Amino acid sequence: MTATDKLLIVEGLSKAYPGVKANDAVSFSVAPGEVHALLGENGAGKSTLVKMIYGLVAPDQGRMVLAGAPYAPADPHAARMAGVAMVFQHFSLFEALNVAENVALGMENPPPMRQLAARIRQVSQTYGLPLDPARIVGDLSAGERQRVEIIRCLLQEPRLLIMDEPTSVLTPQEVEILFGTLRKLSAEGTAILYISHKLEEIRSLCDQATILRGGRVVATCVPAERTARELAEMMVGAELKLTDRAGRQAGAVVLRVTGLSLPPATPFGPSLKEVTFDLRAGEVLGIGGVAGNGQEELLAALSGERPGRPGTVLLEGADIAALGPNARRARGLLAAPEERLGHAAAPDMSLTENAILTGTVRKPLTRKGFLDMGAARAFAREVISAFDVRTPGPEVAARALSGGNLQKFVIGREVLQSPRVLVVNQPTWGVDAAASAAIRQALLDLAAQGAAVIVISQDLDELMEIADRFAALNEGRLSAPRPTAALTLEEVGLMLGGAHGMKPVEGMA
Amino acid sequence: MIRLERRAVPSRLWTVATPVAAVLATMVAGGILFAALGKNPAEAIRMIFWDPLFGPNASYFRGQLLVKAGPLILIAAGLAVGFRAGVWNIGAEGQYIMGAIAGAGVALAAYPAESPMIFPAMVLAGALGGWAWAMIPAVLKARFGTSEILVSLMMVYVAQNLLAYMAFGPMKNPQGFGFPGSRNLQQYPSAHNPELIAGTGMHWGVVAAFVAVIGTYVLMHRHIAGFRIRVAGDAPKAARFAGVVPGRLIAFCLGLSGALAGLAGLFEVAGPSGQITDSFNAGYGFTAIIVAFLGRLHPVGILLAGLLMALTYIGGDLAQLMLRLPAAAIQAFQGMLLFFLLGFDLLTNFRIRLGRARA
Amino acid sequence: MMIAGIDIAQLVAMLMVASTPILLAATGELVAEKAGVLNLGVEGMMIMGAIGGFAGAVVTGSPALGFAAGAMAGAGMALLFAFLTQVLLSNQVATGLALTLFGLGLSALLGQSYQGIKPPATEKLTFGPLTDLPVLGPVLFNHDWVVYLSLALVAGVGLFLSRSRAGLILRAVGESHDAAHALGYPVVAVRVAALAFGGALAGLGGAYLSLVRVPQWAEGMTAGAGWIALAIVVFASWKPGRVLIGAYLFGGVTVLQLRLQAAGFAIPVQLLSMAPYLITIAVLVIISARHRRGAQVAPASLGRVFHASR
Amino acid sequence: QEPLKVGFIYVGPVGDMGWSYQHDQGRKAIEEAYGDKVVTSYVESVPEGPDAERVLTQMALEGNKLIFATSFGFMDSVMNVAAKFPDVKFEHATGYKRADNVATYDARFYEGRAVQGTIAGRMTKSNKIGYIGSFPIPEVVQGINSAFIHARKVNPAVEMKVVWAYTWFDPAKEADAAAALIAEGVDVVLQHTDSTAPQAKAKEAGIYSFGQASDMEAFAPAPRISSIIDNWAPYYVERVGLMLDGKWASSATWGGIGAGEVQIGEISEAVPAEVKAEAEALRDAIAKGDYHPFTGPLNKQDGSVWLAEGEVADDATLSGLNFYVEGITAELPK
Ligand SMILES: Nc1ncnc2c1ncn2[C@@H]1O[C@H](COP(=O)(O)OP(=O)(O)OP(=O)(O)O)[C@@H](O)[C@H]1O
Ligand SMILES: Nc1ncnc2c1ncn2[C@@H]1O[C@H](COP(=O)(O)OP(=O)(O)OP(=O)(O)O)[C@@H](O)[C@H]1O
Ligand SMILES: [Mg+2]
Ligand SMILES: [Mg+2]
Repeated sequence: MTATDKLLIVEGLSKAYPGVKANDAVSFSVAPGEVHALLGENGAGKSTLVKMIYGLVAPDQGRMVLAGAPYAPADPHAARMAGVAMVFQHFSLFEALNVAENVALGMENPPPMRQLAARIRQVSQTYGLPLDPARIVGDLSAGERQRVEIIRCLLQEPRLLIMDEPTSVLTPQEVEILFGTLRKLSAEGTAILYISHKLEEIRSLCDQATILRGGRVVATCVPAERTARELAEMMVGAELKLTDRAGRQAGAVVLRVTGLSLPPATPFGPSLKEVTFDLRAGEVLGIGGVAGNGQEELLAALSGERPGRPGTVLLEGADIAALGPNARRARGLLAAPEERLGHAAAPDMSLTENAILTGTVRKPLTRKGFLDMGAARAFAREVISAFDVRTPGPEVAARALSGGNLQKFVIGREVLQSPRVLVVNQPTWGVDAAASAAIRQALLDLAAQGAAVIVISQDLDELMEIADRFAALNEGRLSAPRPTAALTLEEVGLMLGGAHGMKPVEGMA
Repeated sequence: MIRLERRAVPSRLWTVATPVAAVLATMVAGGILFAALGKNPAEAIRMIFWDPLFGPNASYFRGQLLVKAGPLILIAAGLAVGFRAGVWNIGAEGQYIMGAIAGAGVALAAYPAESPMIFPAMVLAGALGGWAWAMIPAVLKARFGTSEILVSLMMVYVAQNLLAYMAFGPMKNPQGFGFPGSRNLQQYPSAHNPELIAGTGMHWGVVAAFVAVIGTYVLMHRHIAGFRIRVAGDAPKAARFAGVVPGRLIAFCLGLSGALAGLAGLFEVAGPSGQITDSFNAGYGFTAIIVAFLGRLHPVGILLAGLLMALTYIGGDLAQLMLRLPAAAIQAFQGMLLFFLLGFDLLTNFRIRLGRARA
Repeated sequence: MMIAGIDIAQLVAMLMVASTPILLAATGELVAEKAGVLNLGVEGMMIMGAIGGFAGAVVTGSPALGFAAGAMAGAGMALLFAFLTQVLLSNQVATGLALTLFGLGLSALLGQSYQGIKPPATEKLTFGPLTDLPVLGPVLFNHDWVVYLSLALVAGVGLFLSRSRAGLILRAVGESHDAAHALGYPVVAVRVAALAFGGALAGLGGAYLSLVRVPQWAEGMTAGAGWIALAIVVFASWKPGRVLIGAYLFGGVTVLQLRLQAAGFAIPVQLLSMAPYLITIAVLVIISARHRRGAQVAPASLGRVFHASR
Repeated sequence: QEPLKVGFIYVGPVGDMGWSYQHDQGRKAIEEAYGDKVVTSYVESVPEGPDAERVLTQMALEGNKLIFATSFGFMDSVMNVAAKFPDVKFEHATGYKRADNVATYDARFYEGRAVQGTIAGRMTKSNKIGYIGSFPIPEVVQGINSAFIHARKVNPAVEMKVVWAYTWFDPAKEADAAAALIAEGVDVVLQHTDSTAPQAKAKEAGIYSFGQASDMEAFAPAPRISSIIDNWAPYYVERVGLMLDGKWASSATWGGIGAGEVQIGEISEAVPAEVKAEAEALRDAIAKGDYHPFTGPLNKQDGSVWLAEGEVADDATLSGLNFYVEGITAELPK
């Protein structure tokens, strides 16, 4: 192809932040109708690159050409005027505003509200992403929010659509719908820049891929021609280890949950309804389900953040339902919530302090209530080295870590406290392939040592890979767990879709 | 173009240097203001910052510095604990008043009996008075989610009316010829909070302020309880995850700051002030909020900020007296000082870069 | 209409005048808070508006120009606040308190030559025979233009926030400055504008005090009105219509207690003086108890510092 | 010879146009009277309590030999500081504690209120006069009683409405208080608070009012039909003179119209000539000492006898006055 066939040409784009070159002379191009993947580990510079294309970050060096004309957007308005639209990695939505208002904010010249509402209905139907324009975004599920972002872009009829990790919060069905939409757009001539850590998706969707490492372009390829493993190894620049799930034996029941119910925390939030299951030492229980079906609530109920009715949660025979998080930690029940920044870790505190956050109950990090900063620092260092957390040191604030690295720290912090039971929610959300593998391995190793692990995740592949038994959470109800080995994909789909009529049964051996 | 770049770790150098730079900048800007008013700026600045510390009558003023700074530091130390947890007690002024009323109430009820138990009882009552007043917003917040900012602020006005009622009614000095105001506790030995060492200005309230500084330092920076309080301010969800119960946190923070404000009121009414009058409260509760922030919510910072504030009050009065600077000019000058201190703080957390033009 | 010997229409007319300064200031503060900025310096902006408006009116002889000057003085103070909090990223609570301190001092300094002077009168609007209507006449058709302006501003701000694109952007900035920034909206510029508008209204409220309600310049004459305005914004759960209710309720209770005294009711006066505050707390508790399980009412980014690196 | 240094401490700003302003006028009169024989200085807006004590000490340390403390609430601070500086003379306004180096002074404002009450009683058409009180302290209660007694004297049908503002200075609240009284049908407003807000309200309503503390001529001829002016200059000039002559001694001074401490501001042309003459006659009688505003027969509010026919209230009772006279229907807050 000649340069003129290209929609977007990026030449030598560089951007430095204090201490890092986020992008270093990055060049690539995208043709109209092409679905182009940007691949790379956490912190490789993907988001920075697309933010420059969207006018949100000003490049230090380099130039861009869009549809044959020099392109240097001063801000996202200019980018949108030029036909570039973007779906962000972290939602850029306003929870207190309704869908139509959120869409209007992402458009350059939105029609009057009533007309806009009609168009949202119409376009969302055409693309199979139905949306009610009057609903408040704060009440929507993650998948529905994603739709709002996508509709917002589609209404602008962009020439180039940028999607930064759009599928990390979607169910398989939702992913299918999204891909249908993207293929349709691409057929209509829209170019798509697609960032994801889910390599199988990339292989099925993308025409071309540019691979970044440490801010530089290290390779380009046609993803369909490579295996996921090859892609991952190109990203990391080294060979990838496979997770090893050998050598585990289910032991005695350590956690018994019976009839656990929890009222919703917010008016439209999900409640837990009669959740019942058993968990044995040495096993990994995978809990799947579409986001917003009670995952957060289940974690809160198990971690002790929201105590329940007496008798509903028994740890090794003792009733712990009324106990708070620290009392449960003392007995060996640990947890790692989904939201790493703000829930599992305090953003402005150092890693040492974040080690104290949950570590003080089981580790001697305090003496008579007084902090032992030396011990805390040592524990933080231990987590950092054992889990290969890339950070200058334990004094760095949590917010300065990349998502994957912080996630490794959070999981590591709990694992190294030798829990009897560990509950994790979305352990590899937005985390790159290498780090995800490391986290999964750590969970498996923990189980191998005799601990019981609950993994709540929306990533079915992940659950199939590491879980011994699988249960689905649907509208706050948990289906009866079933061994993963004997499970077909169809059955899983059925369970996820709401195993109505399937009564929760006592856990199977 | 000027850009701000966030530092990964706050600069230690600038943490120390910004207050100094801010004070210097205030001297320049304030000097211009004073010159515009036709006063000698150098002399005015010297009166405000130098003379109270090292001038001819410094030995007296240094003691007064403690008297003035004591309540400010005592209140601010408590407020800062709450502020770090994201609990906004704006009503310390009311808690200060209630501490004074409760403490003085004990003394007036006991009058004229003399007993070594009276003063300790007053201290207890003062702390309880402030605590109880602060528990009103705390309970409403925990129970109904009512904004503690607003309720604690409204309670100041209620306390002020209650103070007037006390001064004109139940606590009026029966030997005061019908004039408002209670008996003077300075003349009631068992209830008096005297100067501990003559001429130093040191009284129990100042001692309490130092204890509060040390106590809150240990709590916030050495103890797990304070650690959890800081987490609550930084990330409320993470705090709950770490076992913090929001209702208890609110009650603790408001209760502590209320009790310390109440103590400040008690020591003031039993000591330097001496009596309950309708104008007994001189705005310490509000000024302490500024002191807390100037001290960056850190106990040691608060100690220094309280002393600096006190210095500008004392030096300001001196400048009025000697140079006929209007009180308003002093107030505007204090405002400037705060602006510069707050504005310069930027340098602690950010680096200023002269950015390149974009490519 | 008389209740317990008190003419209700007259009481309402009185409370409208008494409430106008806090209504104006609270409406302005609402706009600033909707944009995500907590400016506790309302008192300082009001008092600067009071002296600015007074001096402006006395110097020019025109109350209208005086009000304009008052609004400008308030806006100027707000811009100072904006510079500190939006550019230098200072803490909003502390900066607001400092702004109040500074405003009280500076206004006293500027006002020294305006003491004991009578300002030009702000005329009441006449509505001909309407003014003489029973009940409605004194309530609706017998005020100066600022009272009507304040009502128009409440309605205007309400419409602006709920209907206009600019209002939508302003709310978006207050809800999530990060998302607004990601979409390319100039967060700092929007906030500065909202602050300036809020300051202008606070200044207008201050000018109303010194030009109509009192009318006289005196040091410290706002006497806490700015704090009440702040309280009313929370009370109103950030809704313009409820700001009107809150301001009139507060003004009403204040006026009523004096009115009851004048009518000779033997009610303990201190208790009555506390009444506006206690009633405000009571209403607040009722509102928040109702909202307990409801959506977050405060703008989500309120008081948070925004810094975008490019 | 060194000039005599004289210090003043004010509770409010000198620009309050009321209490502190009038004391500062007195200070200026000293400078005018003695030229370079004196140097005066002042500190304004000093809160009562430890701040006052500190400022008084500052003044003494800086060499002031005569210090005027111009608010009641400074009383105990004055006593404390005076004990530490026996060579410095203190003058405390409106207080009752004295020492060898502490004198007290006050003004018989109730004498002026008597004149105002007379005019008010004559001017009212609705027979309702209003009084805005600051705080229920003896000085204010004296004023209310005196105004009422003399209004009744010239107009037996007169009624008085009292509103307590619980502030010396809050223009907005004073305006509201005036409006409340006006709504109650009052057509003459007296006040014992410091701002001109009530005058402005009175003007709006087309009724009469009296200035307070200073002349407030901006509001003359109507609604301000006269004023009661605090004039501290004669006293201050006299006391400084004694200091200069080395003859200062502690004393308790309670001057009134006769001593020039209380002045009746010009009675405006809105007041009919015969009323004006009547008021001026009363003023002159009080000034000469021929008449005391609290002369029996006077009953207390509850109907019990306070002063028998011809009996005159003694200063001790007056300075602690805590009841209304018969005829006032309002209740005195306790
Ligand atoms: N605003 C910023 N200030 C400082 N450093 C930044 C900033 N934004 C990004 N960086 C740094 O630039 C590098 C590239 O970050 P970027 O967000 O582009 O990575 P990414 O490839 O999108 O990662 P992920 O897969 O986690 O989304 C990282 O080292 C990151 O820490
Ligand atoms: N000021 C900063 N200093 C250091 N690291 C930063 C800073 N800001 C961001 N980072 C890091 O850079 C990475 C990217 O941050 P950023 O806020 O750009 O998020 P992102 O996920 O890349 O954005 P997007 O939502 O646009 O995909 C994160 O890992 C974050 O921790
Ligand atoms: Mg990214
Ligand atoms: Mg990222």
